[in-house]
Amino acid sequence: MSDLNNLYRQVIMDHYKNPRNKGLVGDANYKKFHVKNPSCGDDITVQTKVADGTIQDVKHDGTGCSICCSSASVMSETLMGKKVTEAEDIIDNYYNMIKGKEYDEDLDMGDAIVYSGVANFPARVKCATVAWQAAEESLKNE
Amino acid sequence: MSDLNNLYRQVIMDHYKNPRNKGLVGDANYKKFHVKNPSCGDDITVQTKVADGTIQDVKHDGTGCSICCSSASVMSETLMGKKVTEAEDIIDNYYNMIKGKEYDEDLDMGDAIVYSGVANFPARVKCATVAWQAAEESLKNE
Amino acid sequence: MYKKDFPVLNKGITYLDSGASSLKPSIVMEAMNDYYNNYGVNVHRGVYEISHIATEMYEAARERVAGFINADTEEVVFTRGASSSLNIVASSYGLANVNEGDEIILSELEHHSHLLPWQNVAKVKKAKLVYIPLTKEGRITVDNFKSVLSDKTKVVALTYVSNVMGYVSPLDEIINIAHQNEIVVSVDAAQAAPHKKIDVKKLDCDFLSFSAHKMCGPTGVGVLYGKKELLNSMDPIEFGGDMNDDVGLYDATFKDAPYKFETGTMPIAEVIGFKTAVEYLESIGMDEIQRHEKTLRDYAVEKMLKIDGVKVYNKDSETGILAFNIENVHPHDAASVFDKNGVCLRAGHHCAQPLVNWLGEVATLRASFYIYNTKEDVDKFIESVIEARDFFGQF
Amino acid sequence: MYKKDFPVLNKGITYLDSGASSLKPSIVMEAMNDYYNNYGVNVHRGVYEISHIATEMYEAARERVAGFINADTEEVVFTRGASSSLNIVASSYGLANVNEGDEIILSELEHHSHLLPWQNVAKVKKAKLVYIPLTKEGRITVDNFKSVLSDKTKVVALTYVSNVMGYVSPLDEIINIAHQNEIVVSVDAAQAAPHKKIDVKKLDCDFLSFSAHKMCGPTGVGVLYGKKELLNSMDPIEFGGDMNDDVGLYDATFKDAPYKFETGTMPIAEVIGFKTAVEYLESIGMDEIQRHEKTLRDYAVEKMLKIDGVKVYNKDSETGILAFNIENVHPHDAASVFDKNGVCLRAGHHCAQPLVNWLGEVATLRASFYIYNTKEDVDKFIESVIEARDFFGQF
Ligand SMILES: Cc1ncc(COP(=O)(O)O)c(C=O)c1O
Ligand SMILES: Cc1ncc(COP(=O)(O)O)c(C=O)c1O
Repeated sequence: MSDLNNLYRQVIMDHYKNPRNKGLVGDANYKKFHVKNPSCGDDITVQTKVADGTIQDVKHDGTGCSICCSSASVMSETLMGKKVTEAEDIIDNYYNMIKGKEYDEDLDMGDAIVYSGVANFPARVKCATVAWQAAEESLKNE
Repeated sequence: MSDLNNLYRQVIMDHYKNPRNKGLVGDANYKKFHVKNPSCGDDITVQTKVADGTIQDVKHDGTGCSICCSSASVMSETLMGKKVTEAEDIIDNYYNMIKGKEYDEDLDMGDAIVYSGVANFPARVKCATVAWQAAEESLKNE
Repeated sequence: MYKKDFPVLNKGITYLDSGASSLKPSIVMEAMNDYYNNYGVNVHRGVYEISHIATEMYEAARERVAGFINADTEEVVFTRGASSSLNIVASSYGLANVNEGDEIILSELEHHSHLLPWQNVAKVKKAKLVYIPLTKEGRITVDNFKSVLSDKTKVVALTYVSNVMGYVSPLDEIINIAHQNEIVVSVDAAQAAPHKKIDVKKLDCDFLSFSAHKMCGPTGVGVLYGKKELLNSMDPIEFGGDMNDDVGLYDATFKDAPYKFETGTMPIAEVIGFKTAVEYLESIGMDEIQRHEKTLRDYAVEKMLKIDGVKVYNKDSETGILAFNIENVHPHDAASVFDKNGVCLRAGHHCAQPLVNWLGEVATLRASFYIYNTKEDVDKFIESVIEARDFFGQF
Repeated sequence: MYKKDFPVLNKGITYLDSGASSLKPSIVMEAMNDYYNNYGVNVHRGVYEISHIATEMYEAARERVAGFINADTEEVVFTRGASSSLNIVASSYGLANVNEGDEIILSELEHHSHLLPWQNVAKVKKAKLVYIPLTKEGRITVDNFKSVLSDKTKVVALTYVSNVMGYVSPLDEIINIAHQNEIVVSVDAAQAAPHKKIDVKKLDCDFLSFSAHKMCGPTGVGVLYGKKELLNSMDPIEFGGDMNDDVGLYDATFKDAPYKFETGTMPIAEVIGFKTAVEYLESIGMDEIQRHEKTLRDYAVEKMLKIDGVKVYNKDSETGILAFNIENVHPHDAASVFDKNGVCLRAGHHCAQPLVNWLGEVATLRASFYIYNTKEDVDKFIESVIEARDFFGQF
């Protein structure tokens, strides 16, 4: 069971059951992006508000498995307050970690680090990146 | 060269260069059938006139390789004057011979017997049967 | 017993995703290698020996596959797969014969590949899609079919076996009634052909579509069966080499079926491998295959019903498909427990979103059994079900 | 030098019919066997390890094949073969964008698979087919293209390399002119992709179609390249599993290209084998392949021109295709002499009836050279030419 325990850390299940920053807002200062994985029903929308090159707020909503939904919550916490350029580095680093590539272990990724176990379940990489892709797109051209 | 000499007998080439019963007639007593092999351009039309269950006349026209055109000429001579039922037997026997199956060597097939070498060139079976198929169809329901 | 014929199973996995694609026995790969290694050339056009052999093998496959469903040889069109076959029916027959205001009867059990082509016909021709109400269990019944039949019905498009529920549709009677009303019936047999004997003459369907890859055959090839008069009355939807008689600059004439639907170089190796697959299945016997699957399924259902926290959607299904979920566990999460244990099954909407919606879910788990599965596979599967329930129960 | 890679050549035949289909090197069969034996399951949908591997391999093949023609990955649609690709262009782009009175420019060099789809568009949309006059030699020229260009021209559909004459069309300039006039260009690269380097970005074509089986790859798979904006602007022509986003009872949304054109289970093993074929060709080098073919062809032409009673139709062609006839001998008769000697070549109209008519013949002989052919093959071929001439000369 060690692999499974590695994938489903307590903190992941906690974010799944008690998501932070969940729920979209009707504010034109937010940019919004929607990503879905139709074959499994993962469906996440992310909103970001940026001012002076810094992420002021991140919101998310959607449905999906625990990896997908929790990672939206974790992502929102991780990126909140970061500079956009920092966020981009974190996103790249996160993708590398998830895909089992080399990544910078010293970069502060907050709770996102707990998703490192996904690398052993390649079929779940998509689940763990849907929300991050939405964030990445939402931050584009900021 | 023995195989080739077996395929291209003198009599075949003679029927090719000097076809018998060639040219269609505009007579409503004839039935007509057209068969073609589009991939190589073989294109044969056969006309048959039957009275009292006996083939009174066979005409043919068309274009194609020597095996195809000569076999139309040979077919016309072979079937001429035969009862339709006899003709059907000959046609079946001819197909068997061409395809290298067992056939009745005692059945009188006239010059058609010279096509036995086709069995060694399976890719030419179609050429050797186009005219006979047209005859078979033309004789149907007689 | 048949496990040893399937090289993938040497890896020690428990393969329960045959509904998506079956594994292939070695002899199928051998038949294709034989083609590529010994006479791997084009068909229908060459005037040399190995091209002739390839042509004969290709046409012998057509004869064999026709025999498998008791069709006439010229009623078997080879296609890229069931999805292509189903699209030909809708695009060629459907677009030409369905008119404004006409009705097309289908069911929420349809696979997207049978649903979307008719959605397109309905849109283009302003026709109406009419769904047979399903029973509580999710079944099509003859009575419910009759309840939506009208004098506007032009086409009935139904699956023979549902790929989510495994139910066998009562097609004999439905087709009979349809024909009394001069309605044409397209049957999606993608999940039927691998698992039960089909006799198109007895069934009397107008069209029937299936894929080789779900029945021990290669990827890249499928069949469209159509009644001869129907196929010959239809326009081709792909135009090109080999399907024509005479080609001029502005006009061309086409061959008769099946050739007019087979354009360009066909999947030759695949058709040849398909023949071997059909021979393999027939050597076991379709009735034996069906019996074997049913035995495994019944064994699995019996065990599943005893497990708390598990929901089985199709406990009375007559074929080897088990649709279920673990309560409070997203199917994708559960799937990783199965994956970790080498149990391969499917989580998702199975290309049948309307049905999964009908079930009130976003996704389900599906285990599907085939000839190479055993009771030990079921036991491993059941263990993983319990492990998944317990693992996620702890949070 | 490469002969040993191709098992069919162990049979001692002289294979000169690569224009119809190339032989396949063992590594291509090995790649497909590896799929079937080790991870032979469906793609895109499974949540278990080997399904994920299959998906990665399938998508890696797309990337590799895209690289082969310098396309972006999402511009490569896998199809059943070139004929299917060419039909998608005509049926999806053509039927939607060509209107009554519009003109479609093509040439008498087109293969039926590029001609007939546009004949259909012209008929359905009451558009006009306009043929580029060929030079005495049978070539397309830029000037002759300009002579038929008009403000009604909507589409140009041309072959890159003629499958009968082997001529390379001057596409760079034609495409440039077409684009200045906002005309879309569909290129049939079935005979180009196996034999020369193609760079779609440099060529700037809008669509480009080719088949794996002519370039050392398996049967059953081909490519439609299309510019991203064009593909995304087009409607799918097959509907079903995997090409959609959301499916409701009466409506559905589709994925972006390439996926919206890939419906149902694709030819997975074949796509994977195709990747290996492309790698094989690139390991030799496309320029080297072209050089090798040209050397053999020049050697053959030199010898042919010295033989009395032989007619060569394309003595100055720049690729490895030799079109010829033996005077007073029907090509089918000649072919049996070649067959007897184990020399495999083609006799017929090569799915290009308009061109064979243009040549004033009912059929021609065609020898086509590829990377595995040698000078000895040419010598054997020449011997058979002489033997055929002499044999039939005796009657
Ligand atoms: C020039 C050309 N275009 C198109 C095709 C059709 O390719 P396929 O038969 O693989 O669909 C061919 C091959 O026959 C060809 O030579
Ligand atoms: C019921 C049903 N119909 C159609 C299809 C489509 O078959 P394919 O993907 O082989 O085209 C499938 C398989 O996914 C199926 O299960």
